[in-house]
Amino acid sequence: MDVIISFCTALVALLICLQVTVLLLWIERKGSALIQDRVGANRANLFGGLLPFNLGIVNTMMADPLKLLTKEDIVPAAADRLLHWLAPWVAVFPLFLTFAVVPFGDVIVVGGREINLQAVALSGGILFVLAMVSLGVYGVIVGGWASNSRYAFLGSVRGSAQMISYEIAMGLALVSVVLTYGTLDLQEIARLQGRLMWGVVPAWGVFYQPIAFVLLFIAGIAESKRAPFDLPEAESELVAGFQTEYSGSKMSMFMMSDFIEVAIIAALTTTLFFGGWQVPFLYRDGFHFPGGLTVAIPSLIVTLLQIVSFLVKVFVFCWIQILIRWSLPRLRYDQLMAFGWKKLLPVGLANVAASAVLGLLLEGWTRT
Amino acid sequence: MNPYAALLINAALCGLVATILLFMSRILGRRRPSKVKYEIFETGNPPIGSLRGTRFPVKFYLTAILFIIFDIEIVFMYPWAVAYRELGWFGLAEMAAFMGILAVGLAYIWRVGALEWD
Amino acid sequence: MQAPVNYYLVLAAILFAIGAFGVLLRRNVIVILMSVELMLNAVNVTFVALARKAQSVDGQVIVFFVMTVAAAEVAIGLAIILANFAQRRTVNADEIGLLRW
Amino acid sequence: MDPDVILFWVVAVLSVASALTAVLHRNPVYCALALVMALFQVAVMFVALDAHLIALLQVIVYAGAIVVLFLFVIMLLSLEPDAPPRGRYGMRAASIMIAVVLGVEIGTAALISEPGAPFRVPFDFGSTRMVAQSLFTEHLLPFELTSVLLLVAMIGAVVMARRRA
Repeated sequence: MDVIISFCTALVALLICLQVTVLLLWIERKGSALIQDRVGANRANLFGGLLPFNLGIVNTMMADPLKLLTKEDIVPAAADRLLHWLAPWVAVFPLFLTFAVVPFGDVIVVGGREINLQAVALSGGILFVLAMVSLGVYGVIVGGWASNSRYAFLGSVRGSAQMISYEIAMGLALVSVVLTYGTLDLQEIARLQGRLMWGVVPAWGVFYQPIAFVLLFIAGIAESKRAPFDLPEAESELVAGFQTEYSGSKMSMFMMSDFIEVAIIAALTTTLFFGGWQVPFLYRDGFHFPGGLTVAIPSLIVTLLQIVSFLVKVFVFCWIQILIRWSLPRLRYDQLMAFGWKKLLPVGLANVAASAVLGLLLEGWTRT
Repeated sequence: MNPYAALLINAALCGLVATILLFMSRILGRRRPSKVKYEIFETGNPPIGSLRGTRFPVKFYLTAILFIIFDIEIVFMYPWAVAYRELGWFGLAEMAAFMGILAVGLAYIWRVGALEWD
Repeated sequence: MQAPVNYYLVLAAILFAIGAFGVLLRRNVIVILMSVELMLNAVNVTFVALARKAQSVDGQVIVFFVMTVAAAEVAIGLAIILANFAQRRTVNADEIGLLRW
Repeated sequence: MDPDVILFWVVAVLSVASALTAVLHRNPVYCALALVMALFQVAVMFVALDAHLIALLQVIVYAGAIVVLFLFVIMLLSLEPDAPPRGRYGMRAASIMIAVVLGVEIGTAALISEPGAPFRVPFDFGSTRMVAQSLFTEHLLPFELTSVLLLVAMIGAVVMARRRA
């Protein structure tokens, strides 16, 4: 029974991940069209356009992956075949797995059995996320090296240097988050954010760690290798960077890994800084507003509300990332590195030091 | 349930999906081999020489090495961050000394220009 | 966890031996460094296994220091290899020989 | 059979296989990737031995940083696969001998040491808090010395790398 439940939560986590990715594909297409004041993808239709109406979102979501998956798979003759096959798998697998530790709801009780709406209740959740994100480098390095092509190679060297540089800023941001909550468990962190500050403001992480939020978000965008940090695949310079020699489903897997990273960053910011699945003032038995107003809600609806709130927050942050991607120009490589090492790193260190000192001071005050 | 068993189930599931995706084009896509298609893409020119043997600026390597050092520093910070309330000012002083020494290193590499990209 | 700690100690010994074998056999300095990493990891396993056996967390703390040493060693080792390669265009341990250039 | 024992054998086979690949493969890139595999198995061993924090840090430090550096250097130097070893049969035989003797020696030492009865460890054994308490109180001095080591490594690497830059 335990195994079945665990399998189901794992499936849900994976499905959230896949669905968000596919939805992002659509949002990216239509969103970019919105930003650039054009119509965007509107041709995909069933039965050769015989239908009088456009099926819209479903169409794009179906047509794009289908098109990619049915393309010819090409492995260049000069490539290292085994590693060429391995790279997309390595790029996608750890990112899929990251979603397993993100809580998408509270612990619910069904038929006397506690079900944690988090596929893997790992006590070191934050470290797990960091570990999996750091494994993302391998897809880039191995893919570029195995292709044996100059563009791919340049892209992969650039990409991996960029990813590891911004990982430090990410790690520092996470350290300051851990300082605030005193735990590495993501579910625990989400739960702690259900409290209220001064009885009015929800105790979301962003109010405690605004700088860490900005750091994590920027580092995350850099980690996902999208504009303005899309140097590894800069179209105008490197064709497609490390994925130049890939086609069909392998190429789509690299694309997917970018989108999953966008979703991971959104999920991570949501969980760490914006209350995760928490809805302000919503408790297990319903809303308790600060004025004393109480609205009772059945627990099943509460759970649903929490899951929806998590997904909505995730989509908001995905959308912000897409807005950034379509608004800002690409950085130069020296600017990119200087930004990571000379701005984010010192700021991150200072933030850790400041939050540690402040935390201890505040605790001293509250104790006396 | 043991979280690591759950992790194993998850890994199996994710691995399976990733593998299916990987072979999708082999199964669904058609194959029309031609010599040019299997060449390395160099904007239409036939590739000259081999990639193996060309080398890259040492800068990239320096980045990786600095990354390792700071990564280790961050690794030490996590246990401290979890327990820093119990460790109190003493723990903070320890960590401050640790960070201070590494900040000296950062200042040095900054001064020397190891962070400059031209 | 019911598998006896001794099993893990033996496995660590085997890994250590494989690492030592690599150090002795290979001529490529980078691979030699990798083998050293493998040996360090085998030692880490031993530390952790004994920490569990002795029910003391000290063995786990030492792993931190081993990791740090490993990182520092790799950083410096590869820096030397790179500097040497720039001079002599080789990573073969036999041809490097002298540490002076 | 006990799941823990099954886990042990799976990890044992995988780790030895990947360690051998890492040591023996002629292409350094494959060596590095096999090394990552072996280090993952070590992380699994840490989990099995109740070192949960260390296991995650193992992945972050080794797989996420150290082997990446190895791959970087291999790529930056664009190394060809090593030539097949020629001659030096004496050397090769000797290294096999030494390795086997070493393994047997340490292995027997481990085996004949006090048989490891399955211990009940405290519930939070290996938890982050516990490790942190030990690391930042008992092992204060080595911890501070670590920073000096890292500083030296940083400066040393920069000096070495800039020598020819």
